[in-house]
Amino acid sequence: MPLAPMLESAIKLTSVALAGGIVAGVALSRWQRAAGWVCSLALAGALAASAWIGSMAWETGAVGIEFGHGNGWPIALHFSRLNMIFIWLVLGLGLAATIYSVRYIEHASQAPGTPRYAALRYYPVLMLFLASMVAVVCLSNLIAFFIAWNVMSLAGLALIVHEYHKPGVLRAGLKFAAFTLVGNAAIFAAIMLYHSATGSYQAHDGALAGLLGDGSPIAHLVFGLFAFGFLTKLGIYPMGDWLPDAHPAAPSPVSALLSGVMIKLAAYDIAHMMIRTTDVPAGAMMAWGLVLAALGGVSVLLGGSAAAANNDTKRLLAYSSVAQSGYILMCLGLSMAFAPVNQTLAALAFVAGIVFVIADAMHKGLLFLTAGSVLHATGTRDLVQLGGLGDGMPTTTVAAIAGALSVGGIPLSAGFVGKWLLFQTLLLGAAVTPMAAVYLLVIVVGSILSAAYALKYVGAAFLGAPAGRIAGEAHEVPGSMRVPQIVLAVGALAAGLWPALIVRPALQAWGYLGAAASPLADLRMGELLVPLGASGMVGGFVPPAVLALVAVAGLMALGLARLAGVPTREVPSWQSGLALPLAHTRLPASGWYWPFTPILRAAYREIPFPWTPAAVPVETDASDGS
Amino acid sequence: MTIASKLKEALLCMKAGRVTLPYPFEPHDPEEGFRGLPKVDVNKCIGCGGCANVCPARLIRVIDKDQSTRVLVFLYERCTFCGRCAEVCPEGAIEMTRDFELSTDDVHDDMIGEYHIFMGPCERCGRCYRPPTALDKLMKPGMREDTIDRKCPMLCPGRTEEKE
Amino acid sequence: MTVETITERLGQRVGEALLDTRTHKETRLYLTVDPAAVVDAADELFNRMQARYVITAATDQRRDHGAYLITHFFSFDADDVYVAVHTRVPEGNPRIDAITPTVPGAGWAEREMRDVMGVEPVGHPDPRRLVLPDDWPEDLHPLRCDFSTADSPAPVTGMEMPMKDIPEGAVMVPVGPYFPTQHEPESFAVFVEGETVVGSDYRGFYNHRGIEKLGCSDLTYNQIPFVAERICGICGFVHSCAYCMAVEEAAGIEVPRRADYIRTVFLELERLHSHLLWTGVAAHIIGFDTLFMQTWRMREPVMWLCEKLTGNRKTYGMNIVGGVRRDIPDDAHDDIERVLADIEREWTALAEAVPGDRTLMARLRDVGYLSPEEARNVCALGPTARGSGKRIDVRIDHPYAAYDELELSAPVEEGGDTLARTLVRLAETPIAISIIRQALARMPDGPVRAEIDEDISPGLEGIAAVEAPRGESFHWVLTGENNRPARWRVRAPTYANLQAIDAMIKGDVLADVPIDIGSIDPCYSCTDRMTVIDRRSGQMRVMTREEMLGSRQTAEHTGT
Amino acid sequence: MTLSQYLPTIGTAVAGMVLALLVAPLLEGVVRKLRAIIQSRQGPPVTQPYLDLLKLLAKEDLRVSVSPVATWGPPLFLAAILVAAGVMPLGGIMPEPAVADIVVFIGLLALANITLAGLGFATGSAFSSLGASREVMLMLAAEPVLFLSLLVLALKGQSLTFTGMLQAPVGVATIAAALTYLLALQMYVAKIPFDITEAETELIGGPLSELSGPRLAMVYWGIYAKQFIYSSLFVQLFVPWTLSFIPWPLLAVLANVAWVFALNLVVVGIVASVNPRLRLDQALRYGVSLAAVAAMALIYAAIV
Amino acid sequence: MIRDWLIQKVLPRSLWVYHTNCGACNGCDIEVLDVLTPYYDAERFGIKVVGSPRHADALLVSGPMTRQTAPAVRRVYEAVPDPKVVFAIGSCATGGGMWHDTYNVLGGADQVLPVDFYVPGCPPRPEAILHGIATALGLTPKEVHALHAIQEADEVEIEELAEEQRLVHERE
Repeated sequence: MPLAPMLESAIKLTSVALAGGIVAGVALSRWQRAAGWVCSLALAGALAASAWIGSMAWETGAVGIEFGHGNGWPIALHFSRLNMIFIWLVLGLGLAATIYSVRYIEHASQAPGTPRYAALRYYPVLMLFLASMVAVVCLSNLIAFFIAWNVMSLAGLALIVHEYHKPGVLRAGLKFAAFTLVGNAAIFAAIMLYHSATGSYQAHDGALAGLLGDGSPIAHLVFGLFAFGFLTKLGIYPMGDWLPDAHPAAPSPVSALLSGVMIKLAAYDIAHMMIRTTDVPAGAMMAWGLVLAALGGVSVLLGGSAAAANNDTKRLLAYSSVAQSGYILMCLGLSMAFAPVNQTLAALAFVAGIVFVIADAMHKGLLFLTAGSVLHATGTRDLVQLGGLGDGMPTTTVAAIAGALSVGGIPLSAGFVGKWLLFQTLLLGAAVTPMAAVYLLVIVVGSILSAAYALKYVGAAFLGAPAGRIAGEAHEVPGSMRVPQIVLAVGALAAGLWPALIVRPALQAWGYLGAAASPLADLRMGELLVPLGASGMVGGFVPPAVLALVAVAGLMALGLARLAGVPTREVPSWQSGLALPLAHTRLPASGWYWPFTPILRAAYREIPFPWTPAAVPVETDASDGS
Repeated sequence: MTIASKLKEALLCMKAGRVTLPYPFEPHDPEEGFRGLPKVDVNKCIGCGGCANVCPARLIRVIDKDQSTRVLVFLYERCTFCGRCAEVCPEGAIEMTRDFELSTDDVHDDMIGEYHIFMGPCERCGRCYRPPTALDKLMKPGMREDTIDRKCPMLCPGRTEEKE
Repeated sequence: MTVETITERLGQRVGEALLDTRTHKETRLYLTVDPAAVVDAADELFNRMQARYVITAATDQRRDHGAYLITHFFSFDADDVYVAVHTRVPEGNPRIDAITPTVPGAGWAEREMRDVMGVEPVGHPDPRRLVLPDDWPEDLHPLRCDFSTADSPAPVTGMEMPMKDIPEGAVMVPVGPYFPTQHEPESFAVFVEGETVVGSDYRGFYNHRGIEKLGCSDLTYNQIPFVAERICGICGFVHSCAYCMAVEEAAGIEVPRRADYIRTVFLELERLHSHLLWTGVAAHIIGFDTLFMQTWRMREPVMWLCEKLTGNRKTYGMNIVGGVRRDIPDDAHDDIERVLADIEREWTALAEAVPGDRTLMARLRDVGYLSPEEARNVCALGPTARGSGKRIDVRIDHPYAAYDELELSAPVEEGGDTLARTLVRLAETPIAISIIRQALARMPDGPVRAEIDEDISPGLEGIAAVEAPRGESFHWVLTGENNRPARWRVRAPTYANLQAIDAMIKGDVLADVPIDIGSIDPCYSCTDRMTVIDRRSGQMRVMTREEMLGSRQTAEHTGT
Repeated sequence: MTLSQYLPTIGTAVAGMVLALLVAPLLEGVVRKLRAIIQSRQGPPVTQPYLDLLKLLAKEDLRVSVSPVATWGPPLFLAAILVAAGVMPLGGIMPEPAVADIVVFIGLLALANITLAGLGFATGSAFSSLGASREVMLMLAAEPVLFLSLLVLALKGQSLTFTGMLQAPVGVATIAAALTYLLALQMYVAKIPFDITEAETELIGGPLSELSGPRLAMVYWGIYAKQFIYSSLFVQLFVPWTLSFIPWPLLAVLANVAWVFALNLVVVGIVASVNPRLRLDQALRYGVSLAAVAAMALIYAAIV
Repeated sequence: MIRDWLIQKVLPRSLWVYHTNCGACNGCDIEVLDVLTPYYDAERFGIKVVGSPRHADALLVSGPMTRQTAPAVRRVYEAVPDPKVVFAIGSCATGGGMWHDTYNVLGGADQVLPVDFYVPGCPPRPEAILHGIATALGLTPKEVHALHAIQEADEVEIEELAEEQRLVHERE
């Protein structure tokens, strides 16, 4: 069977599934649970169909197709290894979030004060949101892209203000709308300028980088405007300041999608339009790349600081998204900067960026879902009031620990793989530009900050003693909410133990963008080896071997511990001889990380938003916990 | 300069050398005059009970078992080793020994002193007293004629209270 | 200010309410005022005449006078005058106006009065239980005469001391009753935000052993010195000495001069070992174990010396009413001088090294600040007061024993922080050595103990104060019948100094709390009691734990 | 690469782990003896830490929390530290290919710290949680110094693997890095004046305050092993020439261990004996200033 | 088996103590601390004072048991992992001292805790404390025993006190 018809059928299948999802969402809006399951089914179908597309894209590197030649409005779609990764992320995380939504939205819409019709529009909009994201990735015409981009933004807005009856939600929505408007305006202007400069609405891979080649001021302007628009979406400080407000406002599965995939689409656009390996002037590319990387670095530090100082589960995670976006941008910026001078290095940076994208989609999606489960079980996002959920919610706790390990960049997790690659890049990059040393400094601090906030999220919410009645009575969420968490947790850990799972696709995606030799040795043992550098090897990491060593050491430790076979006894915690209620001696999350807290808190300055002054309050909806 | 001053401190500290005593492998006895466990020489004791009256810890029990036997029970478990008993004892029967290694696994059985003293009953107050001479002893358990018109004998416990 | 001027000014202020005036040796003034005028009198003395508040004592005189005798003591340090303001509260209505709103330092004393005597301080800002254990029934007051020492009422529940509420966002760190830096049980509840102290509460008196009760009914005059010295295991000599001096003053007993000198020697030896001990403990608190080991190594010969001279390492068993029990033989002078010389040599090296030690200074400087005003309000004593610039020292202000014939000075630091209190102690140690040398050199011959032939008649009063290593130890004895005191009141210096803790630790961080507390050299067994007085009493909400838990739950329900 | 190629590395790693496990308590014992000497006393026998650990293995295990973090934390803590010991060179020996480079090495040590902090939070008393919070704060102060000083070597050697770093030429930057490492060593091993997390007189032991028996033994063992690792790393990376001329590997390992003991006696032991514990903010200030020096060294290394 | 061996052979050489004051005057506490200092150096026997009862093998209890401390002391005891040993240090802890009968004192430490070993003294010399620990660990023999003396009384018959009678002697 020739490629084109096969591709066409596959695309049609995917589109039908997605459209079916939207229709089903509307048609079944009265029967929410059914709507949720049907939409999940549709998404599963779309995922399967997209796998078929993917297999074709993967073979050739990239495939394109154009529909509707006849009607004068041709729709050109292209599927490359790179954008397939994003499509799968959108559909995969979308499926997880939709399954999660079934019980979550049902429960949330039962909360007092919820408008009756609030739930009705959830699934259609959600499906529209996912479909538009797929469209954003695969539309190659800039106008079509822009329309899909705006549909995505609007659907996102609708989802953010889904619970608009709650205080602060509308303001968050407004802030998102305002920032998006500015960002999208920039993108629109950029598209128009791009058209005037090139006479085309087609944005092929590396188009913008290519534009820089002529060195005209207009090219820099286009580049800058695009960058501004994408960074706004990516959540990079300061233009991405909508993010910390919008995430707490949105329902948790939506937060998972916003953070997990929507903001990543900006990364896709940066990766796909701005990175080019051939025929580009080194100076302009390197300058732009380093600027973007620097902006990423700022976000890494500020986002990490703000997250470590925050006491609202979802806000903390939102700030963490700012930081993770920073890492992604730093990688992509470095890739851009190195592309003209050292393609191997650019490849390494690019792979790191894509690994970050995948890892963050998994662990951030996962963490937002766990935050949703906590909200579901306790009705609060306030870390000061939470604590000790581990006893009542074991699955969610384990999933949250897995997510936290990954977001904290602890070895043998997906998040660590990205950081490890970034370290390799920067170390080699220092030979290209001393700026790399500064970035090294940034990510050293950023890594510790990420470990700090990850620990804070898990520690304050799940470990220790319950702070109060609400936390003490928490119970596990229903199975349909647990399964997505488990799947994502397994994914985050598996990718850390066998990095080839995520590194190989990223490498292959690069393989079609650039042509240089792979910066990594073969990944047969699941190992990561960077066989460059003066001494033959820049870095080496064999996660399975390290895991084996941890297992051996752990067995040694346990063997010692079990040597004497001592009995255990459960006792109350030691309170200097007093018998105090546990809540009295529980260190509230607000007291963590003294004396850094004030500095950390002051680091991230919110962009003043003129409408209502109040930020989204920490939700203490204690109506009930069931 | 901080490092230098710290090193100087370390040297200053080491100047004294090791001072650890070899106790308990070699004895390290207290000086003369140390007040350890008080022991009663029953043969000197006249059973006046003055010690019981001055003891701040109130650990000396005077029990008249019968009209001729006075038992002094020292509950050493709560002794504060102040030496007041030895100080007021008119006969010097109580000696503050230098015993301080008093640790035991059973304080109630080991840290007790029980001293049996033979007395004569005072005709006046009916309580025991210690006849001052051997001759007097022979007259037990009767009365002392020569005391009928006088105050209670000097050594009768009723008298000792304001003596200290 | 002489006793005459004090009497005159008080007379002007309270007029007819000044019922009776007695003086003793021009240094003791005993006044009796009407209960209604007691706050005015306290205000006149403390706020106008700038006297220092000492303590309040409550005595059960229902049998003789049908009333409770409440006595507030004040001191004019510059003029060597102690003033006792007696008030008789009728037994039918055991209530008296609290002086705490006027004299903040009286907070604990009046709470204690309520606990042990059942006299209600009306208008007290913080009338919580202070001394008695949590399981003690509300209506039983152990110092009343109809309560027998050995009575131990059945435990009742629900009497736990209500705790201050924990500030929002703070955590309660229970520093005690069992905490590594506290060698005695007592419970500070330190509220910290992050690690910054935002408040504290106090529950002490775990060590309450009923000593004053023993001394008020059970024991004879000469049994009490042995009880008194066990008020405190570090400054025991101070207490037995002060008690004996109070009885001697009440009964008019002339103590042989040699005994005075011997007492002085031991008081200073005690200060010497106590300051060495403190330096070690403070070093241990901030993790400087080598300094701890070295100072205690320097201290050990003093203990051996004391054991040789007194028969007990703690100088226990030396004092008795009328003098001391053992003489210091002339051949012991060499031993003493050898020990002193060793300590002086090593101490000089240490005292020189301390200010140059930057890490040590970093831990001591600018923490535990106690302002001079605060120090006066809580009536801080000893090195704690002298570290805040208050030059008070009983040895100089109210000379006793042989101090009137010896040369000494009281070092003062203005800093008010932990460092200042440390420097005061560092400077006092060589002075103590010098005093011992002077006393040994000038010691007269003669007996060491006065013969007491007559019984001590009841109804006499005696006040004695001794400068303990931690500050003024104050004893007041009211003689009684049967060779026993009717009332014996002890106020150890830590009783006053502890009330400064809340102010000292606020704003510091948790890591500084142990050394802040340590810097007053607290002796809880001396104090036998404790709680931090709250100067913001107006705003303070006192809740029981149950109430507190309840209110937290309500707060959660209403979503605040 | 195939499995068989990694076998020598894994074999040496296991040997290194066992060595760290066995030698670390002796190191602690020797330091205790030194402290005793400075304190004018006899002190415990050098084998005392072994006795302490063995004794703890026989003590009852009191559980405050049934959380998996509390249960699995101590073995994970010890395991992470031991693996770090396994993947670093010993006696100048580092078989290729390495299974972990310094990023993983530091990640493993961070895992240990995070585990200890998580353990503190899991038990939930005020003391252990405050200790846990301090642990993370100290990490924030100490880890950059460690990371940056190692990165200087990595930059000079153009490699993040230990083998590559050993080839870094000596220069101003590497000497500065060595100095900062040495000055920060006390922070890494969390000895006085930086034993802020486990401060007994402030937090009754911080995260350790609720542990007993075997789980306490594992944590102590890990702490002792950490002391060995950090000292050994200094010897390996900053003064490798003191080992490289020794022809016999076993002798080189012995020399390495001897170096570690010397370093602990001369630096760690003495500093710990003559200093009081710093307050958290003071320690952080110290760490940050060292980190600034290390950062300057790194940038200097990148530019020159 | 291994555990028994460890407890019998290793524990005595690594005794970690937690010091608990139940209302003492400080005298004993200072002497307990003194035992750690250079002249006596208890650490040479592996004795270490720990800050958390969870780490302790032995409790050193000093002072009379006051009503307020009793519940707290019980909690300390509960917080110590087995096997554990309790030492009563000083006359107050062994028998209640001079406050044995006051209203706020319950008596000696054995009124609240199962005391294994007593070290009388007021305060016990550091040597006495060391001796007590050494005796408990089986290093030195116990040196005290009940004193029971009867006056040599010529011709008077002596009635031996029955054992139980002796114990009843007014030890309220």
